Amino acid sequence: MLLLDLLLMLLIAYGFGFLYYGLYRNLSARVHGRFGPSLAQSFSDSIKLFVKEESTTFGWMFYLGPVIMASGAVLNVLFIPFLNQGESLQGLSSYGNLIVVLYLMVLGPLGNALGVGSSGNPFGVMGVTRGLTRLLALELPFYLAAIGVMIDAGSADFGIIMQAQSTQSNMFAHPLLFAAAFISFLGFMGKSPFDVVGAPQEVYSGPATEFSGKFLALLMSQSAMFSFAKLLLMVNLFWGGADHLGELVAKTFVLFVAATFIGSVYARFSTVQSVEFLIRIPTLLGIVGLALL
Amino acid sequence: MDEGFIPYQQSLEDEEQSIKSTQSVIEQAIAWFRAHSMFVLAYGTGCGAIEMPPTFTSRYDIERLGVVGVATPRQADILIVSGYCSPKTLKRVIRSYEQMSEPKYIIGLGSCTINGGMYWDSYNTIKKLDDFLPVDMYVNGCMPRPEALIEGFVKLQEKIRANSSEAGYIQYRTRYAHYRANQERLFGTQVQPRYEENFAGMNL
Amino acid sequence: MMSYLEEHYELIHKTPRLFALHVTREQLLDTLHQITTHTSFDTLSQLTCTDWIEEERFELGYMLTNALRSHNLMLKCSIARDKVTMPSLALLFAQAEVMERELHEMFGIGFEGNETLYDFALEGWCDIPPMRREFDTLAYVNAHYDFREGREDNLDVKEEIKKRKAAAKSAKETPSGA
Amino acid sequence: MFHFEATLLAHLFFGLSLLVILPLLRRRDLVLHLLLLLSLGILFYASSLATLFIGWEMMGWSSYFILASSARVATLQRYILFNLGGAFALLGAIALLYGFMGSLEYRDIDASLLPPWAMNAIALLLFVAVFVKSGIIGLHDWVVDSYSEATPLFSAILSAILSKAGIYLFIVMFMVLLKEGATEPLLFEIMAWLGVITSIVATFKAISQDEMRRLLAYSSIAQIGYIITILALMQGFALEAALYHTLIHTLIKLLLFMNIASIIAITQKERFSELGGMIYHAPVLFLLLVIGIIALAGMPLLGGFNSKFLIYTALLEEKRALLLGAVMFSSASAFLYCYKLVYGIYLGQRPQEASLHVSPKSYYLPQLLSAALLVLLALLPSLPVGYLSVIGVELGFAPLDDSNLFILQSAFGSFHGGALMGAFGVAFVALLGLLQLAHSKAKKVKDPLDISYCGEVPRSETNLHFGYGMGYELHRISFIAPLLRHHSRVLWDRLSLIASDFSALLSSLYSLSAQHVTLLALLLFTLLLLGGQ
Amino acid sequence: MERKVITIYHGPQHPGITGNMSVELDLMGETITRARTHVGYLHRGFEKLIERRTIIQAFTIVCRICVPEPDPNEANFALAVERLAGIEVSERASYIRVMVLEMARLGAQLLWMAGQSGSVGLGTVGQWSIYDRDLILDLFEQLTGGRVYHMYIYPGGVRRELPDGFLERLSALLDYLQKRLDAYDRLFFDNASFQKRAIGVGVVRGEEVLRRGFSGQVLRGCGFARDLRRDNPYLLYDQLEFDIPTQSAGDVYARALVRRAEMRESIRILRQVIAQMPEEGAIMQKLPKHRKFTLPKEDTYVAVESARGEFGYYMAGDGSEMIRRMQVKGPSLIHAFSLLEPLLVGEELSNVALIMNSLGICPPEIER
Repeated sequence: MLLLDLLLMLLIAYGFGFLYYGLYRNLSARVHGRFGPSLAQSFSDSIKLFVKEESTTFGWMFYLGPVIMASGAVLNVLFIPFLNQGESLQGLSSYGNLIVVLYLMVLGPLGNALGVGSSGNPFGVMGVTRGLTRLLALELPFYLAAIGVMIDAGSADFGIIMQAQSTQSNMFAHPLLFAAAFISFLGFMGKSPFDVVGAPQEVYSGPATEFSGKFLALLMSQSAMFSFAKLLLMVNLFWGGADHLGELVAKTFVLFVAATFIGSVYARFSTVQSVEFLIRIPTLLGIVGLALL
Repeated sequence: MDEGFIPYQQSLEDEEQSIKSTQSVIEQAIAWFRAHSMFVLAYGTGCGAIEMPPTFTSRYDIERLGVVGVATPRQADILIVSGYCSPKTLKRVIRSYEQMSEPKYIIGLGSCTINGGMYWDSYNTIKKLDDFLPVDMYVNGCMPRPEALIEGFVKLQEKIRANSSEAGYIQYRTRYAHYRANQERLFGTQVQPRYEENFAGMNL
Repeated sequence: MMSYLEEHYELIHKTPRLFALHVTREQLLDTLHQITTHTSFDTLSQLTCTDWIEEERFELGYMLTNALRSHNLMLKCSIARDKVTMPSLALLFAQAEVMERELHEMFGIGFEGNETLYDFALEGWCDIPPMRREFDTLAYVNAHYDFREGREDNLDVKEEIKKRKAAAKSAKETPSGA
Repeated sequence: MFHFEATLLAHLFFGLSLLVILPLLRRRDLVLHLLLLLSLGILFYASSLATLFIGWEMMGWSSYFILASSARVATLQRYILFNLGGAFALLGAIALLYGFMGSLEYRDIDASLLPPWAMNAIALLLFVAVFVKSGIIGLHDWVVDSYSEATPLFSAILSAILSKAGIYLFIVMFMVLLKEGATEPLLFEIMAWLGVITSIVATFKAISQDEMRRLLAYSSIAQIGYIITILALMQGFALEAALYHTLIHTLIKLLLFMNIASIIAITQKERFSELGGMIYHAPVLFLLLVIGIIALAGMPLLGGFNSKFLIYTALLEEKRALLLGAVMFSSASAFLYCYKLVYGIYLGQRPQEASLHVSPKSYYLPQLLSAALLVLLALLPSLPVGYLSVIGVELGFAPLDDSNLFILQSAFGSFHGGALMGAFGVAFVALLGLLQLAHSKAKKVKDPLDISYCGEVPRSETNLHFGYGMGYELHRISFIAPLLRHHSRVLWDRLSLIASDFSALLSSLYSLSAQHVTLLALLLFTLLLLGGQ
Repeated sequence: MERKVITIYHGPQHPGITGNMSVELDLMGETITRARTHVGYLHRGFEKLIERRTIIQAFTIVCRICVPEPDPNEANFALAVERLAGIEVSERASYIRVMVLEMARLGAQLLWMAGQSGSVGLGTVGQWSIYDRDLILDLFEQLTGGRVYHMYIYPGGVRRELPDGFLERLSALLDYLQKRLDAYDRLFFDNASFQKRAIGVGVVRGEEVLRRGFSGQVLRGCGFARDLRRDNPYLLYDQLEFDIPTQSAGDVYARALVRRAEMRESIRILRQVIAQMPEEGAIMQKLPKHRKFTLPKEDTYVAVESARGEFGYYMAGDGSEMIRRMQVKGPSLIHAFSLLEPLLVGEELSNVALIMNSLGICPPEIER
């Protein structure tokens, strides 16, 4: 039963991940004043990459990098409950908690970074370095917000955190913490202005520079699932989770659309600028939010 | 389709129907996905690069066909050689092409890739791209309009769905000696690393 | 500004805003120095070279312009085609470095004192410098590149014109005959 | 001698310090190492302050002599000066205690009798001793220098074991002997923040290092910073978190330093800018290092996460939100140096002239052992909790729950190590299988220079190794750049200048004329007389 | 061996490069310690080809020297030939030329905007501005038959009469663009994130800049109001009213603001052209027959202000129907070497594309 539940969760994350990715391309195309590709375009892309006839590798670590990355994303999906009640779609959330998930979010990228590094391509490593440098500032506001939420709920357990919001969601109870977390969340989603990691005009393609064929397909699939996991995390922490699948879709969709639109009207900050910005404004918001707790 | 430079394409189109019937369902599905998701490495070798932005942006919006620009050759399926190639550029183009993963296709954009075009008597541009690289689709004109480029993509889609054994990358593999000889003749001592040597073909 | 030039040099007025004067290779640096200090022509904007093969000389043109960008003065300096070195202006004008590098590659002119005379646009070129008149680009093309054979319906333009004229003539003749 | 209520604690620390015999693998300075082991035994099992001090001093001196074989004179001086300073502070604290208690025996000490000012003074002196030994920022110079100049094996000992002596001292003093003392809470508050500031600053300094062992030295300082922070909470679960982290940190640092020792043995190089691309030459070492850095980064799936989790939940339980935020910030920044370590050595481009030697096989044993333990701890995170809990009970704290070895419990939630490992394992295998079954064939690039390089072809002498540059951009970030400068080095240099000026002044006493000496003596005598009355 | 500095190439096959060229960068971290420009990927030997062509043959290829803005080449070519051959151009033809040049300038600025915004990852601006540029290209197509290459400004005048209602359509387009420019202000020029990226980056300043031969927005961005249309007027620019916008900061943002103002000035000039253009008049002088169209043995130099700076032609005739020597000097030659190389040192890698776009470096005119 649990196994079926887990598979269902993965399926939902995969499906909605790609749907949202398609939506993202479509919505930003509308902002650009054009039609954009079909909703399933990203899915077609990933299938096409899976069936490329060859994929270049630089050795076993390069091969394993995307696998670790994707495993990290799978774990993320499994350890975040989809719903705030009932037995189904809870996944392995009872075996972990928020702190575990916060760390799991970094596991995949670090694993992939090993693969990137083994290719010997300087652009890839520069992308990774940018990512890790940005990360140190990106996580701080998010951590502060998560700490506030945990202290407020008295637990790091997702179930309890969501229950604590049954009367008032954290977004309204702690608006400053939400603001801090939301700005970080934009960065986690790789949206402008915090999209410095794979900036094609600067570091070619960043960490993805050398990945081709099935590796790229795996990376694409995991990033779709991963972004769904991030949406879930935000919904669970600040919007009280969802009672049923419909509500979940609605909430994640709103969050996603907000991130997309914000992303399409900002220029990219350089690494230094993003770090400085994130340390100043959202971190201050987070600290004040914690002080008001 | 009676105009322009198309004999090679025409011959392919004739074969298309017969090939299609021999494909299995899975092969057809794979070919469909390949045809509807094309990652393009737009190498701005020459003037053709100027019509690329309109093609990819809101006026002509080629993303409707599933065509997306990517940054690195590793991720790309289609290489657009947009215009005349000097030998210096051609080396980089060949390098980029060899780094792409199969199946890979080349679109030669502009008359210069076909026969040297305006620069037929220039000492520093090549006259025939398909001597050095297997071109799957030529789009002629100087400049080819975005519509022509889109037409080229549509034709290429048909060609990809036909899954022909005449496809450029197969040609390049099987007739590598021929292409390599042409490249060496042009580049003299300053040759690129050998494609065959770079890929030992080891399966992990 | 003009008066100084008029006094000291044989100034050629090409247009109201474009002047030229001839200098020898030896005078060049000195003249440039004088002009840049005494007049407002203090910017090198272009370095040209024309190959007068029948007169066995290259004519180098140092295009100077003033800070207002309103007037241009060209210093022309002829050098023998076989003895092809010039003093470099890289110390006088930073931008001269790359211009000289280009002329070095295109004409094979050496510039004494310029350290950057390596490949500019061409990579590993070992033929005659291409902008010299004796370099025949068509011959080079024929030797190094293959042309695509024309289409089957490709028509020789001259033949076709002749044919059409003949056809028109005969058409003119036929109705008169009929 | 064993009449002491914290025997289990001593067992734990002495058990760890048995690793001192590591260098027996290389049979170098055998006697000194045994002496060091002896001194640690004396220190940990002491039952009187006098024995404790003797152990403390012996430890300092024996490690000084071991260090003397490889380090520069300046480093040695720095080492001995800082350690002497710490020892004097300890001596001062002991003397004060003796003054009030009249005995040096542990059992005679009753901290509740101490007046607050004395207690605070003792606490301050002890803090100095602890901070010097753990290299709190400002007092850390000797740590970095000595770690990087010791023999590779001794660096491992320094980091894995000797750095823990300060922690032991703190626990014994504040949680056992002076538990009843009325120490000003503000002192502990300051200590907590000092710990976390240390860890943040040391983390950034670690990122900007080019030398492997300096990076790890700063990393050690940062990790011990967490321990100091968490100990300052003076709570049972905090103690257990700290002990757990001590344990894990010992394992990790042993693994990492031994790994680096192997690399140094193979390449004779110590800098990231000179290393690179070792992965295909030494894949086993690479995997071991990866286990080490994943644990060091505190990722789930390896033991490092367990202690981090305990630290975080302990801080959460105390509602120390900002402190926790700072700890997590430092911990997130650590990813960068973790990656730099593995990239700089094993990934990226191989240097051109690489003459490689063979690594001593014996170096693998401790690495394999620690790696295995780290994996085991990840699977069974509650394994040491029982023991740590007993220590906690011994020191008068509430026991922890270790009913299920797979689950690490805390007041703020729990996690199941087996489930994490299992889920990851299944996902990993499934995805790997998927990748293997994919239609697409993996083609290995034969020439390592066949990289996407904007269409250009890198030459074999082109440097593509980003080992030095990684983290260089931190210098541009306005609030990190000041942290990377050598403030403390400047401070101590200036102090030493002042000291030498002062001693020059004193030395002039000897060259004074007879009248002046008489005059001074008279003055002193008068002062003494006045003071006596 | 110490390996602190890594070497990477920024181009030729790189999304952050302006055209087919490359910059070899030595990086310490992401800080550039040395930059070297490499060109030649686009060398076609134009000057050689023109030596083998008659004037009408050469006319068809000169526009191809610069792709984003081909018309200054045609204008230069025509002006030089006219000066050497002593041809006067009618007023109406001159107005049409000015119109074409300003439309081309507007198009080039819109294209620049796409590049500049793309270099900071603000793709939306590029999507919009390329669309708007396409509307200009549509008008060009009506006028000349070509979208990109127009081959329209021929020695002696222009090649074709204006189509019916062209000026009305142009005027309507200008109204539309005027509105769009406000939208670009909001999304791009006044966007705080772009300002943050652009202010203080790639600073060119000091009296020295005049001597080093810079032109265009580089000069105007650091306070020197130099514009050949005003300083050394050609065509009818001395009869038209327009301002030369300047900024003093000399950084990327200053150059962007200069371009923003220039787009408005172009619209202003175009409106004047529409209003003042004579209704009637010849557009083409009578020229000698193709094979008889010879140039005397003389030389001259003409220059026009392109969207990126001074674009000059040196032309020498030798009495035959071929041109003896035509040497092209685009603004990018100096900007890409003696300006860009030192300017990049000390900058971050992220700013390379930003600075290159801001200097408007266009490789085809560097190497021809």
